[in-house]
Amino acid sequence: MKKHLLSITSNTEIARNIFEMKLTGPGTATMTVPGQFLHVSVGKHTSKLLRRPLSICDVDFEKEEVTLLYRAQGEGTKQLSQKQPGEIVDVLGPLGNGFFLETIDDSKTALLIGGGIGVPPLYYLGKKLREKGLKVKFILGYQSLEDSFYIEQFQEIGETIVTTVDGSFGIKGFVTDAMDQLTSDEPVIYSVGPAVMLKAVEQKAAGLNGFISLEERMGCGIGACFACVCPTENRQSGYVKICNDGPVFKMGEVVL
Amino acid sequence: MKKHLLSITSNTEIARNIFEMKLTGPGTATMTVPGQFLHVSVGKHTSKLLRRPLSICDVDFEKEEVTLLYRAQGEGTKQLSQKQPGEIVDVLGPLGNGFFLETIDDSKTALLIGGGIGVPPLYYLGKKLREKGLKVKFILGYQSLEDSFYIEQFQEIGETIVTTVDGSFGIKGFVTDAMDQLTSDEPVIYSVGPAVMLKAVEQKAAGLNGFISLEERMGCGIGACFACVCPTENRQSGYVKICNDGPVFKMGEVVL
Amino acid sequence: MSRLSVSLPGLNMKNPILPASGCFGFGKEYAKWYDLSLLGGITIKAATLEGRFGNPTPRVAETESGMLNAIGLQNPGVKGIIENELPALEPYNIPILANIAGSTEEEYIEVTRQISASPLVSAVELNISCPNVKEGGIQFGTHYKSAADLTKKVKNVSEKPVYVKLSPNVSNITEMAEAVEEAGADGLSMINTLVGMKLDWRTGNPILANKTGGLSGPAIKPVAIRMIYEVSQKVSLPIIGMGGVSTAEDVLEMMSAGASAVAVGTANFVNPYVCPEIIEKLPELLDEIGVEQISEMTGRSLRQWKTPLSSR
Amino acid sequence: MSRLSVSLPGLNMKNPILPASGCFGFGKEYAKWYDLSLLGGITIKAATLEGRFGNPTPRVAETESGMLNAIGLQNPGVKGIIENELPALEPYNIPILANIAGSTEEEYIEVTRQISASPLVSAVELNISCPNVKEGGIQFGTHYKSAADLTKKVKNVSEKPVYVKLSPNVSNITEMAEAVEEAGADGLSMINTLVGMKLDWRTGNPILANKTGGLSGPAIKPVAIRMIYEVSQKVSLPIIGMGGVSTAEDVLEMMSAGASAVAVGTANFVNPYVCPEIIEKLPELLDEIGVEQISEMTGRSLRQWKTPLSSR
Ligand SMILES: Cc1cc2nc3c(=O)[nH]c(=O)nc-3n(C[C@H](O)[C@H](O)[C@H](O)COP(=O)(O)OP(=O)(O)OC[C@H]3O[C@@H](n4cnc5c(N)ncnc54)[C@H](O)[C@@H]3O)c2cc1C
Ligand SMILES: Cc1cc2nc3c(=O)[nH]c(=O)nc-3n(C[C@H](O)[C@H](O)[C@H](O)COP(=O)(O)OP(=O)(O)OC[C@H]3O[C@@H](n4cnc5c(N)ncnc54)[C@H](O)[C@@H]3O)c2cc1C
Ligand SMILES: Cc1cc2nc3c(=O)[nH]c(=O)nc-3n(C[C@H](O)[C@H](O)[C@H](O)COP(=O)(O)O)c2cc1C
Ligand SMILES: Cc1cc2nc3c(=O)[nH]c(=O)nc-3n(C[C@H](O)[C@H](O)[C@H](O)COP(=O)(O)O)c2cc1C
Ligand code: FES
Ligand code: FES
Repeated sequence: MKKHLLSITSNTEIARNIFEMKLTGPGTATMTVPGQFLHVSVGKHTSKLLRRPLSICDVDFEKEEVTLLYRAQGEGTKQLSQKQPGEIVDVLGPLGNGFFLETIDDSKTALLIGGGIGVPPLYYLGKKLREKGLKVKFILGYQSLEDSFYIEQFQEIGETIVTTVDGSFGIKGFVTDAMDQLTSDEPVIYSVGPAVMLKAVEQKAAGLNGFISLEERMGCGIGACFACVCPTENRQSGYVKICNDGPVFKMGEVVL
Repeated sequence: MKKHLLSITSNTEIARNIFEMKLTGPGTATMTVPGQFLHVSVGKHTSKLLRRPLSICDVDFEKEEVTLLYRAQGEGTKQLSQKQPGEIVDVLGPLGNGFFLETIDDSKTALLIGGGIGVPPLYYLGKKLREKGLKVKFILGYQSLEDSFYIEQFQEIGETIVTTVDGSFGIKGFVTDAMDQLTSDEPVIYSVGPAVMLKAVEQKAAGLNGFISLEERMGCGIGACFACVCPTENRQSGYVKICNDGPVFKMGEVVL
Repeated sequence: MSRLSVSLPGLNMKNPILPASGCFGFGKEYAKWYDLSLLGGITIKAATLEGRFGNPTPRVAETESGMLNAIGLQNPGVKGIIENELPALEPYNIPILANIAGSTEEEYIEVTRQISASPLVSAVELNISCPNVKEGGIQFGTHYKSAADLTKKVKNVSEKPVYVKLSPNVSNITEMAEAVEEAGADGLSMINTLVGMKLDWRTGNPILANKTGGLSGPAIKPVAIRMIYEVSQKVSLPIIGMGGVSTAEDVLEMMSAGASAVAVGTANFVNPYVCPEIIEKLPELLDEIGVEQISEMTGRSLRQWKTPLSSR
Repeated sequence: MSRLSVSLPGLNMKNPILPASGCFGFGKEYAKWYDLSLLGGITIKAATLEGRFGNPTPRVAETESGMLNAIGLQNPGVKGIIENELPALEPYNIPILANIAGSTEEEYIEVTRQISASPLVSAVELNISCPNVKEGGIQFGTHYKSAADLTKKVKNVSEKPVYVKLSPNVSNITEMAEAVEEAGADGLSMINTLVGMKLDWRTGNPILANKTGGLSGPAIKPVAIRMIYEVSQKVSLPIIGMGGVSTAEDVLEMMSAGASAVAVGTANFVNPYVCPEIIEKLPELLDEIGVEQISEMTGRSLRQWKTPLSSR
């Protein structure tokens, strides 16, 4: 856990309000676990003090480059989207537990389900699972064609099914509408997206083995402020901290 | 009076903590009167909300370029000093009354006395007075050699005497220590600097015709907030607003 | 009725935006920047009975996302204002809210009597919350009995509706609001500045000659929103909201909290065009959330609130 | 005595910097980032008698140069803290200030009794100013009789010096400070957060599930400085200052206003290294102004203030 000052190599809009930011610096060498996140400072002089948690989407260790995909929505991410190559971004990380891949049976199919801006960490995860030898399938849900991104990149790793709410691309509907045909081969499920989606995925996938990644508004990002708790029945404390105990949890472990 | 979005053409340190910023844009065409100032925004997203008043130091109408010289001292000017060419700076102006040159007798010698970061407007003023045909002499006071700037530029316009507090350059002492030899030819005096210097200049120049330019912490910069008042005995209201009625006043007009 | 229009006692405004008292002088300076008739109204600078010079300088200091001021109610006195300042505003044909201050009850009453009689004044705003003068001002604003008494007396002489401007420097602003409602106020203005201070770390001296000053700007918006939200649940008076507003989004946030109109102060210094820019932007935002009349925004939070989920 | 050391009742600190309660957990998270023995001390998160889960999420919101929190005193309960959290801090050998909260007088008293008996606790900080719980907390902090009563009772059972943490959400903080001094407090901590709120302008809903929260960060520093300046003139208790401190310059400003030590809260979230970075910078700043001992800074503004001139 460290603070890194990384230099922007590119920061471009790849879909409506969706930006791909590539950052370089030696600190990237530690960013080996998919599902972990960086706690990104909006800038040194800005009135937006809090860092933004953004998932690691990919790391190129040779180039010492980490990729983040983010939606420029609120003020902080909008300010990030205006930064130019060469500017320095102050990040903490990698933070959180990430997806533990060690215990996963290599012969399984992994079904990676992402909604909206939950999609980015699945890219790095998919690559790592492939390296491990698993078959990887993606279900990616977007609002519309215009909001979709990284489809080709995902297709290079595995079969990729896209759903859009308005039907402008792929299957019309939600990610759960694309799950029926796939649950038969009992895959391991990895899902990242809004809480309501995760809940629906958990229901659909009842009985299956899987992991979800949660999000919550954060203060410290490192477990000290208790901003990002989530109730759980399994742990003695009665809660988990998403930043530190998560953001990844076993399906069914936390109360959504 | 307008808001202008000007583009930085250069922003370089020309002496210890002293920066020369050149800004370009059509708005510069209105910046014709020396002694006026621009009310400069530190930036769009910064927590430093208030604009900084900075004097017009020079204007190149062909290039549509205005020059500001400023000391990076507090947080706002430090942030300004980090800006890169191509970045946009939001300025209001030109504001204030400036030095009225119309009524000045061309046959006079003008003695321009500046202290520290009060020096910049004297450059533009000197040029305009020369254009009008006056002989121009400068007395410029700095802390030390390291803090001095623009000496060569001033020398191109007229005789330039430098004082430094530590004696590392020119006459050791204050600007008033260099005034003795010059007051004999009854020049018109223009003086810009800290209040304590202006007071000393007024005393030395008692009986002479002259103008001083004041500074004060400002809110609006346009006469609406009453932050920048200064008592005066000559006006009915009993006060002047430095941003709007000034920053230039006749010597003796305001209570320093 | 146009989409942005709001109607408060004495103030029929074509949009809910008016500059806050003390941040817009008497209007003439900003008239050089844009056409003031674009505004919903104007709050003019505090009037006292005699002219006042105010506090020594420095009178302003910068703080993170805010500023401190200790102007000290400088103004030419109520007569000067009526004779020399108000007439210049007539051509714009917008409601004028006259801010009133004083050191004693008598002074407040006399100023109200005179200024409320001006046909150019649409309503008065009783400033019992100025933190920058030794006498009067905030001392009325932090004790609810004095606030209520003063309100009653001012109401008695005022020919126009009376808005009481509340101080945030109190343990219980709702109590204060209820007291002045009970005393007959026609509306509330809230909030005035928080008392603050800044020292030069090098010398240890205060930046402001007056030592303390009033904190304004975006830094205080959360306090303003909370107070408006709380007060609007307990009183039925219309509220002119203010405190840190600098965008059209802030205006809708403040109206949602319970404000019927919104005053913009410090933001005028940051951007002299801020008021017309906000007014221009409002319809766009209303479209985005599918609201027809801006007046529907008032108190929306109270009417329909539920626990929000953080949503992607 | 080293140049940065300060000495307050129960707290012999090698420098005046300690993290503020609630912003540093129980220390172990930040121990992964740097050696905690660099700190002057640590204020741990509020302890209540039983463990509490706190408020629903979202618990934080961002504001201009500040943030709102409504954690709601989540903690494992005083026993859990004594058994599981405090021992981990022993190796750092720095003073621990234990923050104490409760819903009733009895709870405060019992928590104090238990935690002040721990040899690892150097002093207790009576949190009568938490704005985020329905019962206790701020209700003691806005009525000076209840504050004084509680202080007296807590003092009776405490084996360690008692600092009372004051709320800024009051009309008269000096009155409050005088009341708790009279009641036997050994020191003051100030300020806790200002009550604030933020709404989503699109929906009108509060961002925080708890609706209101406590405003902290640089936005509130001017309020903190003013209150410390005022209180330090009227009471002779040492003050642990806090509220928006994020740089070494801020520390010296706050000490000049009257603080004897300075706690850093929100800034830890912005930069986890902020405390050691401040500590490292302090001697440099003292050199710049020619001050030998940092303890000389305390109350400097009061001792030597004169009207400052704006100076180039
Ligand atoms: C572990 C984790 C990983 C994430 N990975 C990504 C990613 O790869 N790409 C991406 O675009 N987004 C991701 N998010 C969501 C992202 O953090 C928010 O969209 C972002 O913080 C919003 O900032 P803003 O400036 O746009 O919004 P603002 O409204 O200006 O934010 C105000 C405050 O609220 C917080 N906030 C607002 N919305 C959210 C949210 N949905 N989740 C958490 N905090 C929020 C902000 O961090 C900030 O503190 C992730 C969130 C978490 C918790
Ligand atoms: C009419 C006029 C013309 C000026 N021209 C120049 C110039 O050409 N070059 C130059 O370097 N400086 C000039 N100054 C002074 C310059 O405005 C201040 O040095 C600058 O505002 C300080 O900002 P900061 O960010 O460094 O300091 P900070 O301490 O961060 O400033 C905090 C606040 O105080 C104000 N402030 C601080 N010091 C001064 C001061 N001395 N005068 C006025 N406001 C102050 C700032 O504007 C800001 O609002 C001029 C001042 C005036 C009034
Ligand atoms: C420079 C200045 C002068 C002010 N003068 C007055 C005044 O004369 N009367 C008054 O009621 N409020 C006065 N105020 C308070 C504002 O009207 C407003 O209530 C406060 O600034 C909060 O709004 P803002 O954050 O938008 O500035 C003044 C504020 C500032 C910044
Ligand atoms: C997330 C968070 C949690 C807090 N929890 C507590 C607490 O448990 N007890 C307490 O006395 N103060 C608590 N505070 C208040 C801080 O200790 C401090 O008084 C306040 O935040 C002002 O300092 P700052 O601006 O440096 O953050 C909390 C503040 C924050 C931001
Ligand atoms: S964000 Fe602070 S504990 Fe998770
Ligand atoms: S700065 Fe506002 S009146 Fe001069």
